[in-house]
Amino acid sequence: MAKPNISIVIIGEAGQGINSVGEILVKVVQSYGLYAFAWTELMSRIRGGLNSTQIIISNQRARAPLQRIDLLVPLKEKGVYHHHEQFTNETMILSEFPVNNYNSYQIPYLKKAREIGDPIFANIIAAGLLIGLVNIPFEYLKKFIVRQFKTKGENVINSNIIAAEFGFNSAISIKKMYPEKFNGIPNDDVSKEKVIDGSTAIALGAIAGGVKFLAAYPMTPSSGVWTYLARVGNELDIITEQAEDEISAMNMGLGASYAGARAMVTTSGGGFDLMTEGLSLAGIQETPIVVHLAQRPGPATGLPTRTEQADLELALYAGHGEFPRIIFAPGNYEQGFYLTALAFDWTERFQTPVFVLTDQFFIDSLYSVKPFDLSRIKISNYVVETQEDYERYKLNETGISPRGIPGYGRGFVHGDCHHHDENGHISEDLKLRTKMVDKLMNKYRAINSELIEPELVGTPDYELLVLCWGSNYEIVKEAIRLINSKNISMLHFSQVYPIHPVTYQYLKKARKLCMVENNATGQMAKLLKLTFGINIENLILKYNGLPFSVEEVANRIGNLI
Amino acid sequence: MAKPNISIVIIGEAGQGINSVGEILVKVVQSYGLYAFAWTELMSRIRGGLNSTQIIISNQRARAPLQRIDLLVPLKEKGVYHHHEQFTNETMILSEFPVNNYNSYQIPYLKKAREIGDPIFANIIAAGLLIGLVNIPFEYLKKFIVRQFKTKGENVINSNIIAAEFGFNSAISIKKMYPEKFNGIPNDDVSKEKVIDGSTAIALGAIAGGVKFLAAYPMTPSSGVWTYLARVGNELDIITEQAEDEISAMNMGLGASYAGARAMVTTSGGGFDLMTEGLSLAGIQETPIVVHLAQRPGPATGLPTRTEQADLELALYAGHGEFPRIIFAPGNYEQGFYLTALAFDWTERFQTPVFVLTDQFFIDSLYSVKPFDLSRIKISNYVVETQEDYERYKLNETGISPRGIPGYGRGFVHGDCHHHDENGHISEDLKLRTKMVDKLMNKYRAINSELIEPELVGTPDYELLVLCWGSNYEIVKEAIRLINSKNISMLHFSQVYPIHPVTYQYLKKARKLCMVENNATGQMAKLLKLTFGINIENLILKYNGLPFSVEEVANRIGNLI
Amino acid sequence: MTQDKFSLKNIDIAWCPGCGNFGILQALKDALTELNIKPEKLVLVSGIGQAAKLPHYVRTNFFNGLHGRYLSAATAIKAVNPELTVIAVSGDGCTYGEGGNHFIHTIRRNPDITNIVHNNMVYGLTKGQASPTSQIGFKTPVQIDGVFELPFNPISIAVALDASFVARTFIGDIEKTKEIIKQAITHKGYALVDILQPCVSFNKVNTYAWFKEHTYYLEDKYDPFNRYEAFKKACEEDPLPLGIIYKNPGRKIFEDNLNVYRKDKTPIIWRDIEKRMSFIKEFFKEES
Amino acid sequence: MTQDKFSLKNIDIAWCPGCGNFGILQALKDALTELNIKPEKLVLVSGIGQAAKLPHYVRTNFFNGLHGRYLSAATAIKAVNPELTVIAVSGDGCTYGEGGNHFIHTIRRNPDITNIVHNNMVYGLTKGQASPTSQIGFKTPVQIDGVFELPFNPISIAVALDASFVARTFIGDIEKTKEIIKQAITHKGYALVDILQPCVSFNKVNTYAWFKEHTYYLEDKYDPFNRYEAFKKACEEDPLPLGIIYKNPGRKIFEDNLNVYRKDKTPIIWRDIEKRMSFIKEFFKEES
Ligand SMILES: Cc1ncc(C[n+]2csc(CCOP(=O)(O)OP(=O)(O)O)c2C)c(N)n1
Ligand SMILES: Cc1ncc(C[n+]2csc(CCOP(=O)(O)OP(=O)(O)O)c2C)c(N)n1
Ligand code: SF4
Ligand code: SF4
Ligand SMILES: [Mg+2]
Ligand SMILES: [Mg+2]
Repeated sequence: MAKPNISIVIIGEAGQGINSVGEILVKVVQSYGLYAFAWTELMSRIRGGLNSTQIIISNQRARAPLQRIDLLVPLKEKGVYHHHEQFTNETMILSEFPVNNYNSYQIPYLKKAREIGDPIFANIIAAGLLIGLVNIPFEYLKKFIVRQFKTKGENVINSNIIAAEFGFNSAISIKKMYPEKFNGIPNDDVSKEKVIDGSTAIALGAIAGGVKFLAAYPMTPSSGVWTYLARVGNELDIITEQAEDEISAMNMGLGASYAGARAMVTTSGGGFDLMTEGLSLAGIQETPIVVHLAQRPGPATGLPTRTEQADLELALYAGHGEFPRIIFAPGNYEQGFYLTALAFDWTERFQTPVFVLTDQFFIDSLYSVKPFDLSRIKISNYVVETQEDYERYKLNETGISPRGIPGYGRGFVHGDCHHHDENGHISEDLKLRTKMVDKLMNKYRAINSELIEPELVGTPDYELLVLCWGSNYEIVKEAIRLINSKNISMLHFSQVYPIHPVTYQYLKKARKLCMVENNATGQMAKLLKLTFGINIENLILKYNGLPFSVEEVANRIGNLI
Repeated sequence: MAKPNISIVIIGEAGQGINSVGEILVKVVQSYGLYAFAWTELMSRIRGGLNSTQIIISNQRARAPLQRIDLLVPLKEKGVYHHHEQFTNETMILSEFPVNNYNSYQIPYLKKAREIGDPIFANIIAAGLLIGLVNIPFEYLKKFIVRQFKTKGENVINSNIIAAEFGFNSAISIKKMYPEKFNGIPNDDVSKEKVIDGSTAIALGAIAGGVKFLAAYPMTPSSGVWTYLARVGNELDIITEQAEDEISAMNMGLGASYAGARAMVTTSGGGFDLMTEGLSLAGIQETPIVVHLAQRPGPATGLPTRTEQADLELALYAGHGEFPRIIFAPGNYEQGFYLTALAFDWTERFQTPVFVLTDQFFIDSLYSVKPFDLSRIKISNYVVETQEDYERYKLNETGISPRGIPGYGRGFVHGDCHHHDENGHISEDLKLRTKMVDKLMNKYRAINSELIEPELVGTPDYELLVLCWGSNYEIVKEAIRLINSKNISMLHFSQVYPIHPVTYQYLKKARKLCMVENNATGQMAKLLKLTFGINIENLILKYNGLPFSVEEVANRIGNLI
Repeated sequence: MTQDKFSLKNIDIAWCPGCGNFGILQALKDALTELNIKPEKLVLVSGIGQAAKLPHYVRTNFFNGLHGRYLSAATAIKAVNPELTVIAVSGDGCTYGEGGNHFIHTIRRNPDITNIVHNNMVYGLTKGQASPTSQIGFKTPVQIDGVFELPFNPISIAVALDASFVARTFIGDIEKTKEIIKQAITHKGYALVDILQPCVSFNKVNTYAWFKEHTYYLEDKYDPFNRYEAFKKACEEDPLPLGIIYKNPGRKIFEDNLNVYRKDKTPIIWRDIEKRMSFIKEFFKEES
Repeated sequence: MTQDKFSLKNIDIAWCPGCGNFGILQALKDALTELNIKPEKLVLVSGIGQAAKLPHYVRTNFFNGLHGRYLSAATAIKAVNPELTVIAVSGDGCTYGEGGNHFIHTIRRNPDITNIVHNNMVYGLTKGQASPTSQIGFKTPVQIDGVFELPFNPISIAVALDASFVARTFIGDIEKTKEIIKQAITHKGYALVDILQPCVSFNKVNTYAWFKEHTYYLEDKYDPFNRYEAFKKACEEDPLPLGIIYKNPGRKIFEDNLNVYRKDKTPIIWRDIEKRMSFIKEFFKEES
């Protein structure tokens, strides 16, 4: 029986270009008209070790890791059995190294690569081989190579093409002995899409949202957003600055924002810890700021290149004192784009910090999206020209005072970190203190009228409701599809704080609730309990640094029914 | 009718020594054999402004602010009406300045002080006056003055005595027109007690708990603990070091602890934000550390010299990633002492951070305590001599591996911030990752077998249960006593995390629940909801920077019945 | 001279009577007035401490941020709107203690801001602990045996960092301080003015008299452009030289280095973002 | 020579083949062996980065802490147990970027520790962003037009801070590096050894060949005790001088300044706390 998709894993050392094979494949496959998805798991090192990329090629939209491996390409001997727990009877290992007890076929990637001139060509050979195995015409790969290496000159292009051809031709002989299980049917709509990674989705969202200033300190997996904005900053009037540390990054962001530039910071857990005092400043000073917090496994340095969803509570409670905040956790790149753009709008509108919470899995995956719908992006101006009697913290019903910026108007703009009077001057008026705290808290009234509903996928007549948030969207959705039960639906939160009250109805209706999270303590389940008083007894947790696979979620959900 | 106590308020500028009047009175009154209590509210400035101290003198133990003012001593004209909302028909203002519409008596503090040689003597005059008004023999004050100024020489002592006498003599004439309402009956037991402030309680707890190293950066109201330890450090083998910032303070603390010194840091909200990455390091490195977090109103600089209880959630969730922690919040100085000592024991025993959560009200109050019972202090050694095959993170059932220190034994001690193997080396073994996370989380099993029960004050047959935590202990207790209803009891948490499971029984039994907290969002109520699924509908909150008064709590509880 | 433009009415200044901070406030307002700076186009940026309250006493815009972090905010404010005059002002503890890393790296960036440091060699607001500039032997409630850490010499470090303008003044001389502040403001690039300021409440050692006795003005012939001579001067500890100790006119400023200002001097806050939509559309037209 | 004492068996070193870090590891282990240091009495303290992984490759105790914060931990380890040899080691980003404030203030404290900085002028582990020591014009994925911030010169700053031992070496010469590390370890007080280290993966400018060409050894007659001469040397940028650039033998170390060690040299970790109970009892006997 033909499978709906094919799962390929390439494994090798850091420095062998494992994830560039993933990128080539996904882009070539997409240009041909099939859906493709890649995600990567890396060690925290520049050379050596063992990294792998999984590529899924499918006739349907594919955006989630699979447990099953159909084809394995080990570019390093120690990689041959590394994934053995994921092998099936049908797994085929396309290896240069001896393979015992599994279906295998011999391909001399490295030998041939060295012949062509550099062991690095092994990855192009692998790409050619795989393109051939999924029956994509060679010209798609060739076109990609020509485009990719056009700045590197003829020689480089030619060597790559030779390598690719070698791989492609090897596919022909393999196909004879390896019955095809996946039959790709190209689709024009797919080839019109665009392959992006998570950093690009967030960066484009920031661009659309009007970012003018980003300050950051390098930290995996958060730096990609910055790299993207640095590259296009000159063209798009965006200042990106490498700060000496995260504290400076945050305080630069707030300075820029105070002065009228839409500003963001991008960081990960440990760096964010250092920003939390600044977050508290943003709260009381009511200075807008977008925080992109890309999660990775902690505590401390933890597993720096892996994935986890364990900083939700950190985002929720970070910074001393009490002030409002908003947390988005996009489930896919479309949500990543629209929510990041919205984050810029909301932080200006509500004058309080807004988070975009992603993770390494979200950031480093690759798949194609339709062109984003720019008509959905609203750019409003929330800055007023000040009059002489301008007061930055004017009290009113909404808690949101008109925001001026220095040098625009005849008034003065006093951004202050103390308890202050309406004008922004230090105050020790304790009656006013209560009013000023209420002012901050009152913002929730306005925020609560705008919340984003969680998304129900599946029948409204569910018995088991599977909850998830952030980057688990596509995985859980696919798992539910796989289980294909008419009693099971998924509810996904892309705004994790504050939570839309309609959630209560969804939760109440379920006979059974279960939460899927990439952490050890069920942080979102706790937040739901706190918000709605509803206990979610079934937690499907994973915290070994890898994302869930579809089968894994499906099985663990299956155990509940 | 004689009142059970008398409430005195002294108000003046920063620099006038307002709180030293409080200190003198409390100490002299206690030496005479009456209970006394003082608390202070200060502006964040060194000179000028308006500060006040309330002193309560009583035949019963007094440790809580009162709304009512019986005697007001304004040492600054603008202070006369500052507390007018707290005046009763019987309030007497003992003022140098004209007073309209209230009972008053003229005392030329400043004029006389200047005559004696320095306006600063005004506060000794006030002390003499008040000592006289509560019928304490002058010799008690004199003795105090002689002791206090013995290093300053005869002249200073004499001038102070002259000032004190002038005040004391003024009392005689006042007493004729001001009918005595408080009749103090001295008690020998009281005079054997010792007046201390909150910093001293915590510092003595740290001393008893074996602190060897403290690093800090100055921050109100947390620095008093450090000042105390700095003063006695030479004698008691304690290193105290001023770090360049709180980040350094925390990382010094961890270095010292790793090397075998019991270590603590002391800070407040904004400084603690900067320590949170280090907290996360302590979590994964399993290095013991005691964090004294003295709360003050935020966000950011907020109201730096006032009080609040808004950093409970910060302590609960600070630091990225997931790791265990313990939070104590002492309700009085006895608890402060024993719990701080215990914090040192538990952080060594469970190898995870332990917090002592106080606040400005707790730190800056003054009252007497009985000598602490040192037989309750347990000093255990949790450090092992290492063997050659020593592994710092040896896996076992409890999650707690024997802890070695460098230079003690033949093994090597590897303190690491990554996901690591049992030996402390960086690891990317993802199966081990799950085990290592479980190891950390398993510590809660041991911790949970030791939790401190919340304290029930009042009848076990309550209908309304009034909950509180930390420094509200004495206030709520006194309010409950004042209401004197047989249906109302108080439940106080001195360990706020993890919460003892017996709490559930207490909560379930109540017909009505109410929580008293010094913050705007009911953080402890949220934590109880999260832990036990029980909603506490009645929140008595205050967040203007001042502690509750007894009457205020009593009235607001009264509104619930 | 009139300072109405920068003076606020009915303010309650939280400083102690006699404090050197008053002189700094005076010198700064005078300098601003004489330079004809528009209050609307000025931003004072400060941290936390007694010194850091200064912006609250001036009629202008301000960003009063966190203890130690004000230079980062100031750099960014200037970067997104170079038309503003940005003056960053705080205490020695805030700048050289908590903020030490930003001090270093701000000098490396060289934004066109003026940095006024009220150097009272003590932590005033927190009641008298040692600051990085406290002298050896200085006793405090927590340095009970006196300071032993080598004092931080902001001048020598700034010279070592090749800062573009480095000056020290003593607020006993408001007039000279004002003159140097004026030069610092007109200087293009990061300008440090470390002002010796007696704290009458917590520093009983480094008083007006002490500073008077332990300082001297650089001779007129002193050449502030020679880095090595400047370093020597900077290292002098007793007496402390006053004046402009070092100037490096060769350094390009941060804002001018930013690519967004290479062709177009319009502050980025005023630029519209219309081209972004076509950028995104184009992006989707390109092949993956 | 044998390094068995400090070598670990069967380890997988995470560095790139050809990286200068290997040489530093070698030089350090050789130095330790030649100095006859006991592995049990040694603690290596590091932060985060490629350089900071070094302690994992040495047979001894280590404290691997946070990015930028290792000097604080090292200072405290030495303070509570001065019998340990403490060597703090990390990268240029960790030490001069994130850790800049601790670098400054550790020099002010002058603990008796050795600070080895792998200076590859780049952020290796995070894949090639500029570090504070990156040269002007250095292009990276985020400094797309090249670095323009003035590079941080650790040597001149350390001299300005009057550090007690300041050296620079180039790991192209392992033997000389080892000799200088030995002197740094035996030196009493904070000793900085900034080691120029090619990063073969992310710094294609400052290669072995580049460093060879752009460095030279100080002449034998060079006098490292003269602070002004040292400052001049420190400021030389091309070629970069190698060797011990500055030594200040006059500085007392942190541990000796700590009152707890004035009379009694026993590390405080070994002192019992019995007298504390009588201290508390006495406290309660004194009148309030
Ligand atoms: C993160 C943080 N740590 C500590 C403090 C407490 N604090 C406020 S002002 C100050 C020191 C001020 O000293 P300095 O900067 O020299 O200013 P001065 O008061 O002497 O003018 C400190 C430590 C704080 N506000 N924030
Ligand atoms: C607080 C924090 N911010 C950022 C990081 C990410 N990070 C890890 S290593 C590194 C830079 C390392 O550069 P360097 O210290 O020069 O060491 P190298 O890798 O070049 O040897 C950074 C930024 C981190 N671990 N922690
Ligand atoms: S405490 Fe010192 S610095 Fe602060 S205002 Fe008073 S005298 Fe000035
Ligand atoms: S990335 Fe650079 S510094 Fe790191 S190991 Fe590789 S070559 Fe060495
Ligand atoms: Mg100061
Ligand atoms: Mg480096």
